[in-house]
Amino acid sequence: MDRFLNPMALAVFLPLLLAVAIYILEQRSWRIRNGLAVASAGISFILLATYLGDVRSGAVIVLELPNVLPPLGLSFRLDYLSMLGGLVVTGVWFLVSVYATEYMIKEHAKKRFYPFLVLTLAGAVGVMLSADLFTFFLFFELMSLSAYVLVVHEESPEAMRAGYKYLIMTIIGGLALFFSIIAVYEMSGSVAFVPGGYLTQGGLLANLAFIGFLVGFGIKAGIVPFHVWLPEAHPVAPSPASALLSGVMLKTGVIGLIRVTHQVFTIDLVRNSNWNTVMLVFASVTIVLGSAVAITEDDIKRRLAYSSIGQMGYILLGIGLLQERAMVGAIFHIFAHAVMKSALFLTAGAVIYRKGKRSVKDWGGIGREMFPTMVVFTIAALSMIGIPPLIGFVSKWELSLGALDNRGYAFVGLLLLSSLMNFVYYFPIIQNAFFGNRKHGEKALNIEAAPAMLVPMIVLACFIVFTALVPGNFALDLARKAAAQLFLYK
Amino acid sequence: MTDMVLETVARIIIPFIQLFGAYVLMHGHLTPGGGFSGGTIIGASLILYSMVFRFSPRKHRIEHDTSLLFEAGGAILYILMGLLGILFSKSFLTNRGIFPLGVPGELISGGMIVVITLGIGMKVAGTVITLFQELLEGGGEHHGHN
Amino acid sequence: MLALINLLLLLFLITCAIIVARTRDLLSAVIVFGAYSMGMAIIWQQLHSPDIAITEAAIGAGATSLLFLAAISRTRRYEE
Amino acid sequence: MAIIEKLSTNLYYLVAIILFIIGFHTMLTHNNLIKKIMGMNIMDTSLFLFFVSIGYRRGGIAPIIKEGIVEYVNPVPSALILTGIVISLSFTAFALGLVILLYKHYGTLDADKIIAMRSREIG
Amino acid sequence: MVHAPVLIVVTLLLAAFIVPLLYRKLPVAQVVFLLGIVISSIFSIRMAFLVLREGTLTYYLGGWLPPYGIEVVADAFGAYASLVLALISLPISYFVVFAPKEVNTPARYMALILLLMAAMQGMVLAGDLFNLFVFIEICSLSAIAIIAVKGTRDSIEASFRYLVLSALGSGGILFAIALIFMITGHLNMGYVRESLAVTASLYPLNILTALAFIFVGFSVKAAIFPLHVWLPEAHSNAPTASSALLSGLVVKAYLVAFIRIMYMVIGTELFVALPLRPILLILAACAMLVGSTFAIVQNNIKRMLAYSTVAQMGYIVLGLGLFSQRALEGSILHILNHAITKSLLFLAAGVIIKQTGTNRLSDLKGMGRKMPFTFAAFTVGSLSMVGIPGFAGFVSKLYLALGALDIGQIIFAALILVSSLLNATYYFPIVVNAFFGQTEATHQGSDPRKSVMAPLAVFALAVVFMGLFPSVVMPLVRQAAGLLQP
Repeated sequence: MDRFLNPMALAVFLPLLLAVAIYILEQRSWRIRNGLAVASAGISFILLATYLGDVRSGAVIVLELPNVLPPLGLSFRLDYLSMLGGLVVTGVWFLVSVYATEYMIKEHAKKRFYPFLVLTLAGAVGVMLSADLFTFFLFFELMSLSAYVLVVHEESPEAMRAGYKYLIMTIIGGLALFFSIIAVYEMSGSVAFVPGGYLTQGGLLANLAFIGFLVGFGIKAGIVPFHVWLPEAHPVAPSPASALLSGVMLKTGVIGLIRVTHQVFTIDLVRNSNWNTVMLVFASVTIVLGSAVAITEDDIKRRLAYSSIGQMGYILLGIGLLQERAMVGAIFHIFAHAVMKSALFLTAGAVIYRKGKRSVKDWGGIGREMFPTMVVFTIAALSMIGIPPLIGFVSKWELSLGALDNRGYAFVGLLLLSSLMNFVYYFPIIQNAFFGNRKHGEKALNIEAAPAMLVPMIVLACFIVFTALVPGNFALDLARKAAAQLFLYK
Repeated sequence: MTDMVLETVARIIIPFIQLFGAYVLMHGHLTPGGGFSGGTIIGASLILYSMVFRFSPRKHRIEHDTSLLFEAGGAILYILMGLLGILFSKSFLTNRGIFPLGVPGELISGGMIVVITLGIGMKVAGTVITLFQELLEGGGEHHGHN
Repeated sequence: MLALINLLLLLFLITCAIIVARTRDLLSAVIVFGAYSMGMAIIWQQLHSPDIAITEAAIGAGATSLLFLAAISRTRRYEE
Repeated sequence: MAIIEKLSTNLYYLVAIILFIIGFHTMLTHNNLIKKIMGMNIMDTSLFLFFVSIGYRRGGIAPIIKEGIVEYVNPVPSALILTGIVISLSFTAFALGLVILLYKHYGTLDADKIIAMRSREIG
Repeated sequence: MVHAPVLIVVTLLLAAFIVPLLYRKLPVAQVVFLLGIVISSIFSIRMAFLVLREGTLTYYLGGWLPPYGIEVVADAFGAYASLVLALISLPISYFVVFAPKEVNTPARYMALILLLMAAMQGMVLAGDLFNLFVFIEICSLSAIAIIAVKGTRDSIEASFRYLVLSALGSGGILFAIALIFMITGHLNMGYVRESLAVTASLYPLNILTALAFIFVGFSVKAAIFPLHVWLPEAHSNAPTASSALLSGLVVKAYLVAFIRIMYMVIGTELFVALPLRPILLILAACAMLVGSTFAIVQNNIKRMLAYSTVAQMGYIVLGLGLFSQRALEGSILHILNHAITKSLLFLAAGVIIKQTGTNRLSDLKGMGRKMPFTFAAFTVGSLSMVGIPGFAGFVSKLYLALGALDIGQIIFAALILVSSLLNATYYFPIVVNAFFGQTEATHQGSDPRKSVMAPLAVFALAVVFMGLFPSVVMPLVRQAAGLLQP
C-alpha cells in the first residue's frame, strides 16, 4: 500500500479517482465539479513539481506494479523526458481547465465533459510517466478513447462524422501499437523503456514492429498521411478541448516515438534499418503539407489544426535526424508547441466565444475590441513563425544546428521555408485584426474575455516570452539532459 | 362413446401388464430389465388405461400433479440414496455398508440397487405419462429427461 | 440356422428402415417403425444383450411409437 | 471372395452403417418434420446396434451373476446404450412437442414450406 | 475423500427435480433454485482451490474403480471450466429470478436451467466417455428446451432446427465413441488414452474416422465455423437469460469437452501427427472473419451478438490450433473472458429490448441518454469485445497474439487485429449512436429497477476486474494449458 502513497503514484492515479469523484459529486453542485476538475490537474502538477529538483540532479524515480495485467505489468518512471512531459501536460491542462470553467458555461452536457476531461488527463499523465511500452499503451488508449467524448461534445453532424473518423483511426492506431508491442515482447521478452535500447536485431518482425509504431504514434501525432482525422476533429471540439488535443495529446505520439527509437530499439538498429530515413521523409512531407494546407484554410481552428500538423513535422524531423542537438530541439519543441498552440487555440476560442467568428476573414478589427486576447495571439503566432527571442525560435535554432551537424542543409532550408509559410498564414490574421476593418454594418463590441479565460492565456504568453530569456531555462535544461541521456549509449 | 370390447379387454389385461412391469422393475438386479424398461411398461399400461377410458364418466386420466410427483420423486429418491453414501462417509452412490447386500440371486439382494431401480422406475413411468399427455393435450414444452 | 435368422432379421431391419423413409403415410410409417424396433430388440437379444433388448422393446417399440401416434393425431397423417 | 468374407464377419457393422446412412439421409433430406424425427430414431438405433455388436465380439456373455462365471464383460457400454435409448426417447418426445407447436403456427409439417413462409414474412 | 466434484452436479440435479414440484409456490421454487446454484457454486469454488493446491482430484462413484466404475476427474482444466460455469451462472440465475418474466412457466424454466447447469458441470468433470456422452445429451436437450420455453413461433422454429442439427452432432459423437471403444475396449478416459498409445498405430483408419466424427459432432455443438448455422437464430430467439447462458456457457462447455477428448484422450501426439492444427487454424480464421462480417450487417441486436459469438469462438479455436503454451492460455482464458462479456452483453440487450420494445439497432439512437446505466454496461461489454486494454477481452487477445508470434505465425497475430477492427465497426456505432448525436430517441424506455441492474453491474465490474487483474485465475489457467500440452 505504501507504493501508492508516494507523490508520483498519486500524480498518476489521483486524476483517475477524481474523474469518478467528479461524476458522483457533480449531481450535488457545479462548483465542486469545476473546483475538482481544476484541482486535479493542479495537484498533479504540484506533485510532479516536487520531484523537479531530484530529477534535475539526475535521480530516477520508479514505481512498479507487476501484478496488474501479467505478463507485462505496469511500471512508471520519472526521468528527464517524463518530467518535462508530465509538467507540460499537467501545467497546460491546469490552465486550460481554468479557461474551460468559463468557456463551457455556454455549452450543454457539462456533466459529461468534466469527468472525461479529467479522465483524459489521467491517460495523458500516465502516458508521460510510463516506464514501459505496455503501460504507455494502456494509458494511451485510455486517453484516446476518453478524448473521443471531448471531440464529439457538440454532437453536431460534423462533430459526429469527425468523431467517427477519430474513433476508427484511434482504434487502428491502437491495434498497430498492440501488434508492435507484442512483437517487441516476442523478440526480447521485455517491453520496458531502457536507456540505450535493447533490440539490436533487425528482420521482418522488427520491421513490422517499427511500421506498427510509426502508424500507431503517427496517427496520434498527426503525421501525414495518418493525419486525416486531425483537421476534422480538432476544429469541432470545444476550444479548450481543441487546445488540449493540439497542445498536449499530439505530443504523446511523438514522446512514444522518441521512447521507441531510443529506449526500445537501439539507435544503431534504427540507423542500419534506414528507419531514420523513413522518418525524415515523413517529416518533410508533413512539414510542407501541413503548412501549405494551413494557408488555404479559412476557418481559424482548421488553420491552427493544420499548423499543428506542420509543427509535429518539426518534432519528427528532430527525431529522425538521430542527432543529439536535433533531439534537444525536438524535445524542447514538445514544450514550446504545447504552450504556443494552446495559447492560439485559447485565444481563438475566446474570439469565437465572444464574437462567434470562426472565419479569419471576419476578424477585422478584433484586435482593437479584444486587445489583450489578440496580443496573446500575436505573441504566440510570432513565436510559431520563429521570431527570436520567443520559444519557437529556440527549438528551430536547435533543430537547424542539429541538421547542420548532419550536413542536412536541405532540412535547414525546409525549416526556413516552413517559417515563411507560417508567416504567410499567421501574419494576415494579425494584420487584419489590428489594422483591418469590421465588416460593413457591424457594430463595435468591446467585450474582453472574462478573467477566467484571459488569465490562462496571459500566463501562457508569459511562458512564450520569458522562458527563453530567463537564465537557466528549466525546459531547455530538461530537454538537453533528456537528449543527452537518450544519446548516452550511442 | 365407449367401446365394450375394448374396455373389457383393457380391464383384464392392464393388471397383467402392470404386474409384468413390476416384475421387470424389481428384478432389475437379477434378470434383464430394470428401472427403464419396467417403468416404461408401467407407464404404458397407464397410458393404455387413460386412452381406453377417456370417454367413460369416471376419472380417466392421471393428474398432472401426480405424474409430476412420481417423476420428480423418483429422481430425488435416487439422488438421496446416492447421498446416503456421503452421509456414511463413503463415496457417492456407494452400495457397501449401508443396506445388507443379501445373497446373490435372491430378490432382496444387491443392497440399495432395488431402491434405486424403484426410483428410476417411478421417474420413467411418470415421465412417459407426462410426455404422452402433454403431447396429446398441451403440446407444450417439457423437460423430457430421465 | 441362427446365422440365417440373424441375416433375415438384418435384412428385415433394412427393409423396414427404407419403408419408413419412403412411405408417405405417416401412420403406416410409425407402425413399420414399431416393427423395426422390435426386430432390433430381437437382434440385440441374439447378441447377448438382453437388458438392452428388453429396454428397446419397451421404449423403442412401445413408448416411442405411442408418442409418434400422439403427435400424428395432433397434426396430419399424410405428407404433403 | 475376400471381400465377401470380410463382409460376412462384419455383417453387423455393415448393417449398422447402412441403417445409419438411411437415418441420416432421412433426417437431412426429408421435408416432413415427423419423418425427420423418425430418421433420427433410426440413426440412433443403428448406432446402438453398432455398439452392441462391438460388445458382442468382445464379450460373449451377458453380465448377469451366475454360478461359476468369474469374468464378466464390461457393463459400461451396455449402460451407455441403455441411457442412449432413453435419451433418444426424450429427444423424440421433445421434438414431437415442437413439431406439434410448429404445426399449430404454420399449419404444415413441410420444412420447405415453413422456410418459405418465414422468408416471405421477413422479406 | 473430497466430495466436491460429485456434489456440484448432484446439488444441481436435486434442485432441478425439486423445483418443478413447487410450481404452485413460485417464491419457494425461486429460493430452491438460487440455493441450488449457490451451493453448487460454492462447491465449485472450493474444488478450484483444492485442485490448485493439491492437483487433480478423482472421485469414484460408489467406490467402484475404473474401468467398471464411473470416474469423476477434476483436473486443473475441469476445475477451471467448472469454476467458470459456476461464477457466470450466479448473476444469470439472479437475473432469471428478478428480471421481468419472459416465459409462462417459470418453475419449469428454472428447472431446465438447473438441469442445463448440472449437465454442463457434469460434462466438464466427467472422467469417462459414457458419462460425457450422457451429459452432452442432457445438455443439448435442456439447451434446446430453454430456447423453446419462450413459446414464440421463431423460438420454436429455431429450437427445432437446433434440435435436428444437435441430434446429428450427438449421433456423430456417439459413433466416434463406439469406434474408440471398438479399438480400445474402454470408455474410461485414462484407460482409453493408455490403450490408444499402443493400438492407434494398428487401427489408423478407425482413429481417423473417430476423429472426424468427433470433430464434426462437436463442431455442430460448439458452433465452430462452417457448422454454426443454427447458432444465430437459436441464440437470438431465446429468452434473455437463456441467450446469456447459451452464448456464454453452453457452447464453451461443449468446446471444453471437445478439447478434453482431442488433447487428453486422443492425445497430443496423434493430434499433432494429423493435419488437424492447420484445419483448426483455417476454421478459426474463417469464423473470426465471417462471424464478424455477418455481425456487421445485422440490424437485430441479439442476432448481432450471436454472430459475434461465432467470431469469438473462432478466437478460442485459434488458440487451440496455434498450440503454443501462451496461445492455449489465451484460449482458456478467453473461455472465461468471453463468457463474462457475452453474458453481460446479452443481459444488457435483453434489458434494452424489454424496456424499449424494439430489437432493431437502428431504433436505439439516443437511447443511451434515457437508459444510461444499461448502455454503460453495454459499452463496457463492447470495449471488452473490441479488445481495449483494461478490459477482459484484451487480456485473452494479448495471450493469443503472443502465442501466435511464439510459433512465428505473424499472419494470425495480424488476423486478431483485423478481427478486432471488425468488432469495433459493429460494436462502437451502437454505443456512439446511443449516447451522442442530435437524433432524438424514437422509443420510450428507462433503466429498469436496481434489482434487475445488479447482475449487469456485477458482470461489468467483472469485465474490468478481469481486464486489470487476470493474475487471479492465471495459475489455474497455466496449469490447465500445461495439461493440454505435455
